[in-house]
Amino acid sequence: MTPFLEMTGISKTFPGVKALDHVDLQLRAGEVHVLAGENGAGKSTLMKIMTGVLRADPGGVIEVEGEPVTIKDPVHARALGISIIYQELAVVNNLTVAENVFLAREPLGPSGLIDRRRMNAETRAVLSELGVEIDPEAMVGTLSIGQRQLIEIARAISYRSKLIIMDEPTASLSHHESATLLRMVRKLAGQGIGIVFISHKLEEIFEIADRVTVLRDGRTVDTRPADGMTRDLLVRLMVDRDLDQLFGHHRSHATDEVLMSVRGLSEKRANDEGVHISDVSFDLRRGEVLGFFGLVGAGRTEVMEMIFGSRPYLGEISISGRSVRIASPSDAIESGIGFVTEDRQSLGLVLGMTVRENFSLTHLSEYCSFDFVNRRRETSACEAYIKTLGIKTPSPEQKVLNLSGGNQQKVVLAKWAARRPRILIVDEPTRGIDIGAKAEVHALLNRLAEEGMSIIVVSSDLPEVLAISDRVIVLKEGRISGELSREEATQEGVMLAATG
Amino acid sequence: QDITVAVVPKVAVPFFDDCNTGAAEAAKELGVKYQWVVPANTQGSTQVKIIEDLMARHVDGIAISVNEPKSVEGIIKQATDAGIKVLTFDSDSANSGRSMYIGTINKQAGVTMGNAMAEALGGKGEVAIVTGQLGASNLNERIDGVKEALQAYPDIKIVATEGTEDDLARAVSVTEALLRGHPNLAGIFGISQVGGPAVAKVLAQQEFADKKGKLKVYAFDDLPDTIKGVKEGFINGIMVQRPVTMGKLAVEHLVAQIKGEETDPKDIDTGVTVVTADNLGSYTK
Amino acid sequence: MGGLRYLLQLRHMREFNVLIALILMGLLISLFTPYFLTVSNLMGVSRAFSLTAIMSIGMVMVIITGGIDLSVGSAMGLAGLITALCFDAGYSQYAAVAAGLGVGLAFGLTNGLLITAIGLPPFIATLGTLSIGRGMMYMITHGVPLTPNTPDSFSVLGQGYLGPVPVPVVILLVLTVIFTIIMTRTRFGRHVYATGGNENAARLSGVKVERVKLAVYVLSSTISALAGVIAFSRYLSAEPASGFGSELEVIAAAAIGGASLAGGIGSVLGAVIGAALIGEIANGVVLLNINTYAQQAITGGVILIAVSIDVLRNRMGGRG
Amino acid sequence: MGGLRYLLQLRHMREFNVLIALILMGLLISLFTPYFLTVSNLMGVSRAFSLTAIMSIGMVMVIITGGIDLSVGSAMGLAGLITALCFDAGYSQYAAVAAGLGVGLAFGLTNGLLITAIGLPPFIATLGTLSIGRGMMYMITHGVPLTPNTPDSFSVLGQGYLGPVPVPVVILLVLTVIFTIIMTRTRFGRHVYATGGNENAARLSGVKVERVKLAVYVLSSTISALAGVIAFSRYLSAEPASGFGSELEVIAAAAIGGASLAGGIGSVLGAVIGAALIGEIANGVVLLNINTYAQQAITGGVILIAVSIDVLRNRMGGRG
Ligand SMILES: Nc1ncnc2c1ncn2[C@@H]1O[C@H](COP(=O)(O)OP(=O)(O)OP(=O)(O)O)[C@@H](O)[C@H]1O
Ligand SMILES: Nc1ncnc2c1ncn2[C@@H]1O[C@H](COP(=O)(O)OP(=O)(O)OP(=O)(O)O)[C@@H](O)[C@H]1O
Ligand SMILES: [Mg+2]
Ligand SMILES: [Mg+2]
Repeated sequence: MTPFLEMTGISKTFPGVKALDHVDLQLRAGEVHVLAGENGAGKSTLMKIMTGVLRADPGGVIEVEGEPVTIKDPVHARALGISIIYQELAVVNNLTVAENVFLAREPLGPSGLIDRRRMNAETRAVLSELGVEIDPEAMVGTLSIGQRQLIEIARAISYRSKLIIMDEPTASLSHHESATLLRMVRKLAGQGIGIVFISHKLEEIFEIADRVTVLRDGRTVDTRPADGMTRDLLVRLMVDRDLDQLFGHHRSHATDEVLMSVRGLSEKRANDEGVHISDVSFDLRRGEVLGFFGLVGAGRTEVMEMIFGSRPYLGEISISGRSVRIASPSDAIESGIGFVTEDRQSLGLVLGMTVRENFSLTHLSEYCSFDFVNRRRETSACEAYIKTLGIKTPSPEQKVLNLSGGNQQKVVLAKWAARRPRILIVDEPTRGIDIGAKAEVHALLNRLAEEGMSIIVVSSDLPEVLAISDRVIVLKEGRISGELSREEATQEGVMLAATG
Repeated sequence: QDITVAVVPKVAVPFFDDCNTGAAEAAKELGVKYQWVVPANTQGSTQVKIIEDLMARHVDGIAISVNEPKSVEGIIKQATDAGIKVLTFDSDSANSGRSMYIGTINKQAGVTMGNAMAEALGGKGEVAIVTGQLGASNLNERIDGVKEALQAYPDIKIVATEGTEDDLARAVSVTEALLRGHPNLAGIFGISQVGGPAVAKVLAQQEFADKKGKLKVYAFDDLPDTIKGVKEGFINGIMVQRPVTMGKLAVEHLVAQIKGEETDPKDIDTGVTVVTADNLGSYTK
Repeated sequence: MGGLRYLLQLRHMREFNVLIALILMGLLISLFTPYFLTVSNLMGVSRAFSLTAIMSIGMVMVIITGGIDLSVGSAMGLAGLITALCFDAGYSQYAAVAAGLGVGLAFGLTNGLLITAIGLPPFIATLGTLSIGRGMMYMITHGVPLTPNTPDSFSVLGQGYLGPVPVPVVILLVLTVIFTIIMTRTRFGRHVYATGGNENAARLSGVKVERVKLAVYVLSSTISALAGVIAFSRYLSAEPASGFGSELEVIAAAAIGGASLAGGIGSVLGAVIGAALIGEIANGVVLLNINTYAQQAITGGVILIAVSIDVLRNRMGGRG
Repeated sequence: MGGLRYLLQLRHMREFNVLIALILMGLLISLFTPYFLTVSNLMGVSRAFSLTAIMSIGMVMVIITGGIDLSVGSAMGLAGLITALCFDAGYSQYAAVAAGLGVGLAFGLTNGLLITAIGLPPFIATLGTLSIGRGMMYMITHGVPLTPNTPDSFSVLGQGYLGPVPVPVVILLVLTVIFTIIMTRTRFGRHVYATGGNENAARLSGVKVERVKLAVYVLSSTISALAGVIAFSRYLSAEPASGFGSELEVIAAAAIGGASLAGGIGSVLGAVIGAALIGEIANGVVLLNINTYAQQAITGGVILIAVSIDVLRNRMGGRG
């Protein structure tokens, strides 16, 4: 049978970067085709070419159902039956959920005006198919990253396309939502719809894939059926290393000294929408890695925003025994706190600035004499981190906008790690990071803890939380619903606290 | 030889269009090259830039209606030193060393206007002043003249002075508000060119029908709508200057100075005419 | 960050706040003068601000897409002038009005194409057409107003009444209703908000962003041209300086009414109320017989205070 | 998609492109008139645009933070006026100049606090202070220019020469160098770009965004006040309308020089060259004896063409 879509000899060159180099890919109807590969391998670029966002270098051929086509833009792609969930969110914050889902194909009533009732009802239907409850009339700007991701998924599904591309759809979802999504994907494939699924999560890949294609440095390494593929083999194909080489063993560096203590943290004013953070209390010890787990929307990010001063709070925070009032992020930073935000594009990075400029923004004064920036020192510090974290960029002078998603994430981590705060909060630190780099990040966090830094890890990736935390706090609907030591913390125990 | 003269008005308004007509005619008759340069705004600095540019162009003579007397002093001296003949018309810069001034004395015109109003009111009543740009010196001189004349009439009270930025729409709404806020208003001075048309249009409205004839109105400049206002009885009189004459004289005297025919120029007062329904058809500019 | 979430929630409330500012200001003025709260004054004030308000309807749509239109004053002035020229040349009133509106269309297409096809920043593109329009008015008039003869039926547009309500105010109300519906209930309106909210996301979703932008500039210019035709019908004199400098006031109206120059946020109703607030203050300072030299300073100060209170109220009353 | 990336890559090139436009325009003008390319004309032109250019240095920093400053003309005018008042009252020239610059400081603090502490949109805040400043000038002068006696040493600022170069041009050059260094080499400059590039991300990285904004508004107003003092020294007359309407030209200079009103992008050098281009065109139309009524239209058209070519050139030459 002819594949639904076939790409042959696709190349793509950016200034200074050869992102794709004669890549071939065949996609069949009804199959789940996983695309894997390390950060910057070219996965997103390939997908953007498939949907007409980018134009491939001359020479390659794309055939849809046997017909050669030149895909002009995403609208054209959709007309050909291809829709996509972008890796970076592409939602409009000032429109409602339903308006986003139906953007550019709003249902019209008999009067020619938008039929809101129908639009809202259909949105609610798609969302409930996904097993999520989000008000179709909520402004998207008021939702959390995970919820926005779900909206994009709902939108792509509602197009009823023949091929749906999902570029890291589960990166900001917790296991619970991911599981629902994977079921959905299976169902769609069962209906004869082709799925391209990009992910860095091994469990998922093996759970869902019919076939796997691995890209490395812009080339196709291999395409194989998922049956007969092992984890070790996949990791070796992706990063050219062995799995057990990757993750070292956890060693705790926690001391008994309480560095920060949080008491009765609550929402400043009653909030009609979303969860109400109430009475969150915990201690953080020097050198400790404290995990925070919860389902999407449990309020973890909100708690961290309160501690970091970007959200008003009630309650008390004390650091080294002294009570502090944190009214702004700069207060928090002065108190020795750092914060890797989950939303890297809108909160973590100045996209128009270079890697170097983003990197040094948190600790620029270290490279300054009399306010003048010593660019040589700044550059060499930046290069050191590029090397440690394996950030794939032609130079520190590249605009972060031009980096792949995972590499952008690494820049956010680097800019905070380099500042060496006493307390580092990382919210979804490995979101979109490949398995090799994830090991690097874990090692980095461990090293920082060893140096005496206290770390709070918020993650929806339960295995990750379990692997690196000394202790796990579980949040449910804005309250602490469980606190488990490393020994007590099992998959089942944590999940029970999060959902039960 | 080739003679080039440039004439620089204050801004693009009908008054100066008439000047241009007179000046262009004279230039044609005398066979000299003629350049008409209108500043984009009424700031002194803009005219300074224009004179600089004209000096760079090596014109032989410049006639200018000055927006701001002091700021052009330096540049006029420089131009004169460079051998360019400079005279002022309509609005003077007395200390600039210009060769002569041709025009009306604005303050005098204001006095004439004030006296005409006082007479029409029989020496008592509330009056208001509607002017144009608050910063325009010629308008301020006219207002000074009006006030000076009214000092002789203690029963005439100036209850308001309003600026309009020479915008008709603004002038109309300001005039409406004036009439509503001062029900006893007996007279309006239209100090700038928008005053006449604005008052005439407001009085033509049904709401103010009872004011017609009772409200005394004096205005400046003979715009078509102002003339129409006089014809229809909304406006009692217009102060009309002689812009065409000014333009003509300016060019004639410049050329005479350049040719060396005129060596000792003297200021010329071109005067104003009070145009009323009686002499509407017979005045000259 | 709370910031964005927060702003978004207010979107629907902003008009309400400005309305309250408008009413309070009215009460304040009438405390000091009996002449403010009369039917004839209120109608007069409405007629006076109706032109700014009409233009602000077009402007707010442009602003919502994240753009700006500095050429509204020129489009207005030139449209009035061309209408007058047509009357002067003896064309029928329909032809004259059509020609005036045609000027708006030409302005809008020029702005829109410079911005979408060539890619000029809106500020530069519309500043260019502002100058060109203004220059053309001077070339045509040489600074002399044009006062052609016009039939009485034409003056109805600017001078007529519907009951006690001046026709320009009626037109304003009709346009407000139409464009409020367009912006809130139609596909086009949603696309305008989407374009300003996140241009890339909108484009990727299939919104024809370029077409949306072109459309708002054409609408803005054409609406301004309509304002110009109404102004001409009201004064029956096409002034060479008509509309000069009005762009700042029109933009201010939209911004006071809650529109954000960053795009994505704003409403037609808010802009109209913003224009009303400015008009009310302008009327107030004359009625209260405030020294003319101080009027501008007071107007500026009052607007600052009104908007500050509005902003602070929102901040306090907002969410936690 | 490509749009943003694209613009960003050009950031460092934009000045270069505008410079080329400037040079080509100069060559074009000198094809038709021998009077353009003379030292005295070029110096005269430079002095004429130097004030706009100086103000554009402050403006471009505000624009890079994503803000706008409409009050520059008022700050300039009022600063000149207060300087004149001080001379009038017999204070020393140092006191007079200090008072003038103090006006700028007051403007800047007011703008900055309205924007950062109260949270007004920059457009509204600076439009308010624009009106207040203008109104204060009328209240002080009652429309009559102030022409106090001043010592000769004071006139050097506006009228003097350093060799063949007018002093205002020297001041412009010095400021250009200083602020180029500040914007490209210092922490403050980096924070200005970061604030405009992504305010939230900058704040979360510890940049004191509010302080940065306050600083750029204070700088912008103070630089404009300096321009006002220079202007007064040049004309020795403080006019009530001085600086009126100059905000659009100053913003245009920054935008022509590559600054994006969305923030994050722009350069001091670009803004200065943008001001030079505008000044050159203004000089050209007079030298070429172009019909005076057409000048404004032609200036607008030429700017549009110059910037369009610049934009198109970039697009072609850009990336694949
Ligand atoms: N516009 C651009 N300009 C320059 N380089 C680019 C651009 N877009 C992508 N790249 C480069 O192309 C390479 C491939 O990027 P791509 O986003 O496809 O990676 P990816 O496989 O999706 O990685 P990730 O897993 O991190 O999402 C990277 O090195 C990236 O830096
Ligand atoms: N300003 C706000 N207004 C309304 N709702 C809000 C606001 N801030 C947060 N919420 C809601 O509060 C809930 C908690 O959000 P938060 O981002 O803290 O959750 P989370 O546990 O970090 O989950 P996620 O994985 O989605 O980030 C969400 O439902 C979100 O929509
Ligand atoms: Mg990717
Ligand atoms: Mg979260």
